[in-house]
Amino acid sequence: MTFWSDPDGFLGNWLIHLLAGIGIPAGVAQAIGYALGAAILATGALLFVLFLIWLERKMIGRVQDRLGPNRLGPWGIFQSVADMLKIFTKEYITPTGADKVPYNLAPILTVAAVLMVWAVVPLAVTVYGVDLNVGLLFIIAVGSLGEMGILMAGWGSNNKYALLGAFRAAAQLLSYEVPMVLSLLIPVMLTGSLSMNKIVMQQDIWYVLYAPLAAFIFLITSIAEVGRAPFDLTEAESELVAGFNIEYSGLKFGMFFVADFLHSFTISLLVAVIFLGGWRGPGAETYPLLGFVYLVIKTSLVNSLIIIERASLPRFRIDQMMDFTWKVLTPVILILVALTALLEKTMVMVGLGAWLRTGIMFIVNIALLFIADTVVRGHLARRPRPDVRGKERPVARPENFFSQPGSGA
Amino acid sequence: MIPLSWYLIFSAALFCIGLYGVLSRKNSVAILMGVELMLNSCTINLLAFWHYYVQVRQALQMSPLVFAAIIFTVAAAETAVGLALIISAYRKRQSIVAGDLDELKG
Amino acid sequence: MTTLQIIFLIIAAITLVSACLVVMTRKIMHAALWLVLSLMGVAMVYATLQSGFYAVVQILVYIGAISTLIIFAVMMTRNVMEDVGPQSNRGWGLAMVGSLILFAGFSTVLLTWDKVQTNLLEIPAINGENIQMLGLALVDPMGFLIPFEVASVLLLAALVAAIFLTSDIKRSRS
Amino acid sequence: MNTQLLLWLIPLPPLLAFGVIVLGANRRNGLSTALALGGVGLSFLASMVVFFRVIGIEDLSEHPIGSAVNWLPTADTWLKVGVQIDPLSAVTLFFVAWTILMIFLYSVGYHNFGQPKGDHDVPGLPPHGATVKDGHGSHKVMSIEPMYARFFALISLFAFAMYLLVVSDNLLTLFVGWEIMGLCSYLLIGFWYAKDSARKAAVKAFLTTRVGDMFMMIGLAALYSITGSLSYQDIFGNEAVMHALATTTSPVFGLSWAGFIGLLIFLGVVGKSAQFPLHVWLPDAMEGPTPVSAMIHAATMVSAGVYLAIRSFPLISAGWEQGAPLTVPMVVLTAVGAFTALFAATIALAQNDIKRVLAYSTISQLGYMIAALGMGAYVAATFHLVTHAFFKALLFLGSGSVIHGMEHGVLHTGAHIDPQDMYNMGGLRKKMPRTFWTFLIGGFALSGFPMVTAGFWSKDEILSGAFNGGHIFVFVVLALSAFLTAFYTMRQITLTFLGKPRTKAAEHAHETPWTMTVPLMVLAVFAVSAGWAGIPEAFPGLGGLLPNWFEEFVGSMLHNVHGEVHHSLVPLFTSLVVALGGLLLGWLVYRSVDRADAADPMAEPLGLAFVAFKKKYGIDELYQLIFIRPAEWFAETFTYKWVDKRLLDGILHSIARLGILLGGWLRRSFDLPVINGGGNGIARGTRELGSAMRGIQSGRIQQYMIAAIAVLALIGLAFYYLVFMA
Repeated sequence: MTFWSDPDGFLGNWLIHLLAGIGIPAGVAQAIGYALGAAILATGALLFVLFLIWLERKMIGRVQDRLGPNRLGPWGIFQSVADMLKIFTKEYITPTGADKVPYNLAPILTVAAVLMVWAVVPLAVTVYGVDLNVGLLFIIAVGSLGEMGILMAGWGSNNKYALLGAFRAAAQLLSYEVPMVLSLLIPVMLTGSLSMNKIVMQQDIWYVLYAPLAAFIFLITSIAEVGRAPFDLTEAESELVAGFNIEYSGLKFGMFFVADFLHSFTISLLVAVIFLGGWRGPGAETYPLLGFVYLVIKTSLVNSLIIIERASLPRFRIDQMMDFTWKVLTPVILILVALTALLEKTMVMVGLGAWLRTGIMFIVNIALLFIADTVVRGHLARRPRPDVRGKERPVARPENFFSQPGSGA
Repeated sequence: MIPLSWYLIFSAALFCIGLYGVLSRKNSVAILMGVELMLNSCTINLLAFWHYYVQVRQALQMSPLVFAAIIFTVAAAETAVGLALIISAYRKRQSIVAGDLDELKG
Repeated sequence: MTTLQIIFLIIAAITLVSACLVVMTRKIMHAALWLVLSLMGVAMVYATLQSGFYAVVQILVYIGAISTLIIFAVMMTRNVMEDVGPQSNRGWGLAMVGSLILFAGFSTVLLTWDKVQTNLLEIPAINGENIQMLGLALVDPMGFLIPFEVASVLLLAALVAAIFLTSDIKRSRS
Repeated sequence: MNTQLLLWLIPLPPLLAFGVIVLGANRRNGLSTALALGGVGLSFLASMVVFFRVIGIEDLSEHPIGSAVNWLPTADTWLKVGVQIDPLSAVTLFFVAWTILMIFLYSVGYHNFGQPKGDHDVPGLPPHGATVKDGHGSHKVMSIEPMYARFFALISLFAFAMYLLVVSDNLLTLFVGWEIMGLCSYLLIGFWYAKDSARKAAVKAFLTTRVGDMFMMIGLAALYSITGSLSYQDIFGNEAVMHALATTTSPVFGLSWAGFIGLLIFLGVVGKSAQFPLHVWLPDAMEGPTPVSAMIHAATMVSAGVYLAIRSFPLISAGWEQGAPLTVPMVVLTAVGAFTALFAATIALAQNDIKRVLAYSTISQLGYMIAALGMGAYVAATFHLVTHAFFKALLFLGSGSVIHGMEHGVLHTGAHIDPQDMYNMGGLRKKMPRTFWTFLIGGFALSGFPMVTAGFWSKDEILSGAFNGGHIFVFVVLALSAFLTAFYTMRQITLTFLGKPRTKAAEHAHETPWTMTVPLMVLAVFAVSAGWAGIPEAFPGLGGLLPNWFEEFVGSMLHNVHGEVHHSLVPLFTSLVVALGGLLLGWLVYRSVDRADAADPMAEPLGLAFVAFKKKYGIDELYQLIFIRPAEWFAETFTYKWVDKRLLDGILHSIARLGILLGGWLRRSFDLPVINGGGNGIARGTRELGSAMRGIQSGRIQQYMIAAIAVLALIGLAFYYLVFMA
């Protein structure tokens, strides 16, 4: 069991032996080992956020045809470190009448919610926090903890706008949780278990090929869960002045900011694990770290997709957003789940090959997407749009022969 | 290695605290919280006995688990309807103090 | 006293204290938050009982949905965020005495009842919580299909009721 | 038509006439007259045919012709009812038929048939004349009787009753006829029911006859209960039955049953024929129209009584042989008859009303017949019955035409005098010659003018019967009453016809029309010729000329009593003296009366006696005192005031008061406190319980929960204790 074949186990044993050596009983050492592992994972993730912030600002700059931060350090890589230091030194201002407990607890809870997801994600064939057989469910449960944090923030800061922001955020998160959970049903159906490792193990054929529509919907709903880009109504500057984290300043605001970026990276990680096969790749089983590299690549791909999507799409209106989830996403995903369950069973009974089934399901998903699109488009067209155009005002035109209507081309 | 009685006593304590909450709190929502606690204590009991039976019978026991699932759904449904009632009562009466909502008085 | 017992006691202590606070605190919002903590404690107790699935479901259902709902309700039904006056009604003394008596009764019975004293040991995973089997049991007509369907109908009814009760905007207009 | 069928048919026509008149023709006088006369005429013809067929038969009394019909089922046998004709009923039928016919004819004229309707005639009052305007001014004329048809209906019913009585072969139908006659007498006496006196007289007549009928009924009942039948053949014709009746003694006064029943029946006769104790009704019966008085006092009613007495003679004389001492009933009959004869004769002396004189004379003549029967002079009594019917009917109709003439005069002069009072008359001989001569014949027949009139022969028979029978005292009494009869008859004739008219109305009296005087003449003929049928052989001179047909024809009825009758001249001589003396004296005394308001010449010689006679011995007042006033008192005060008002009402009122008291007490003691109280109590109790329990439902949910927990704890404790400890 060398470091390369089972880095996690190797390190673990090494640590335990070390502690045993200095007289700590095995149980305690085991506990310390677990704690140490958790600490490493958590801090690693948090520090990684700095790189994410930088990456995002660079890409958005590129999208907006500008350079992005490039002053501090080569290509501005120290910009985010500078921001971090700035935030550390900022003064904590707590609004009067703020509800101490929820006000202070909120940022902690939000970050904790995001970090807890990492516990379950299988980074490599042997490197994973814990192999819960209800891993996927754990992720969703932890997601709901995040909402709790937002609610506490909104409530604790004793500010009407914060409260409204919290309400909107909670409503959005709750609503989008439904399609997200349903979309996760399909991989669960295919793998037959909720445990993340099993899902990854099962993905000989990436599930994205099997159920592209489910993956797409999962992506959309996850972005909504985060509250990013098109769905970032919670801290929409133009309307609610940064939403629920108005009253926060200093590191608490930093925490929210970190949570935000980390969460976006986490969901891309989830997408990669569940739909893109996680660390699956050639040679991944033998060299766990190689699996880790595959995972990072896939995650960064999805992450960049999210960042580009954030830079390019305008913001939803609150009712459009709600309608979108309840009237479009939920029905589609319900139909999809039913369809896949039905077809999967029949095809297995018929005894088709894995690839054939994947192809068929791919086509079915695309067809369903197309149908849903046409239906929604038709419905929108038929919606009575209030005619807000004013009276036909004469357009200033030169009076000459050619400008007469009907004579020109 | 935790004796079953601990779990039962723990759930009994939780139940009594919930009960006290229900009986004494003025705010209707607090009453609902009390109810939540009591329901949870039941589920604890249930799972404790589930664990006990699996240990004793060395066989798979599904019914307690299904029962627990149903308790969860019932709790969710109950809270939803309860809160809806409280909110509509609040809209009508501008107060959700249990004592005030006593129109059914004899 | 094994570590598991110690952990259980700690969790129990946390849960019971937070439950007491849920019941005692004057501010309703704090009560809600303490409720979340106590539910978290209960989830941990499930974990000690080796029913991981229900621990997670507890978190998902209770904390994720129900507590949120309660907090929503608390926020909507508080006029100008003021928590004045004692939060427990006149009959709290009697209630206290009643619940204490009840608890005394329970504990005497449970302590004296010999059958209950056995220790709960580690149960092998195959007999334990088998989500697969649980799923099958839920939808197996010979098993628990009917209660499952009834529960779903109950949820639907609750959904419709809640929407109907609180959506007085449309009704008032019609 | 054999005799039996004819017999059945005799009573029928008057009944039919009555029915048709009442139901159909009571407004058309002409039709009702025709019907009544037709009905009576038919029965008259039938009875004449039957009479002339029967008189030829020898042994009629042993085998009377008749037939009977089953009428009432009495257990296994039937009560037979039928008709029968024997010598007694044949003779009675003869004179009844004639007198009824004559009365019907007479009443047509009497009620002024054909005259105009009265000006202000009211039904129920006698007609008061009508004013007729013709050539020379208006003058009053007699007006027709307003209830003309009703009168004829009633007398037809009367005729039917008489015929039924005569023709019937048993005592029951006799009694039926008897009662119908009683009814008709009541209706006819009270014909002018608007007159108060008429009404009273009718009631009086009915009630007094009722008294007699009641005893008679008892007699019939006794007879029927003993013999088991009522028909004449079974009783009178049957030796064994008669012997049994005669020998068995009845519980009353030791009389034999025959005697006792005979007496009871005789009491009925006394009532009907107005003998002494029950005679009061007859004079008052004059209130009715004259033809009715004639019918009642001459032809039918009274003679019916005597007919019954004669019919039941075998009962009365059961065990009596010719010449043997009289049986007790016979003694009673003789006493009552003789006394009534004298008594009525004396009263007749002092009467001024022409009809009342005749009424009392009828009573005395009936007394004669009863006395004769009482002494065993069976044939004499029957003979006198027949002759008396003729001349008394004649006298009554004569007095009717006199009154009719006087009313004519009253109408003419407009004077307000009583047309019936003899003192207002006088000198009518010239005004009403036909009436005068017929009335004279009748009067002489009544007083027994020797040789010529029938009355003489029959009265003489009775006197000789009395004398020969050895009843000297009775003979003397009868002779004295014969003298008095002759005297008051002559008084009546002289006062009304002889002398000068004492009032203006008498001057204007007018002869009655032919319809009224023809019956008088026919009756006058009979009043003379009837006597020749019964001239006794032993009569010096005329004895052998005509066979004494009546003697053997009616005598045959007494087939069991054949004592020979020795004849002596003394009764003959006395009757001559008595008759002629009475007449002469009467004429002498009353010749000089010339003023209407003159005192009666006999007043001061008789003095107090005359007053007694005038007041009719005060019998009416006596009865009034003895019977009527106590009865009224009994009815008015005793039953009404005491029993009804105080006793019964008292009882009822006290019961009512008691009831109210009880009700009030019950209400106070039981109803209010217990029931109301109870009810309210329950209501209050529930309300209090409800308000008490209200507290529980305080509306606060937590309170409910606490309660629940408490209960749970208790039950848990109890359960724990029970299950674990026990």
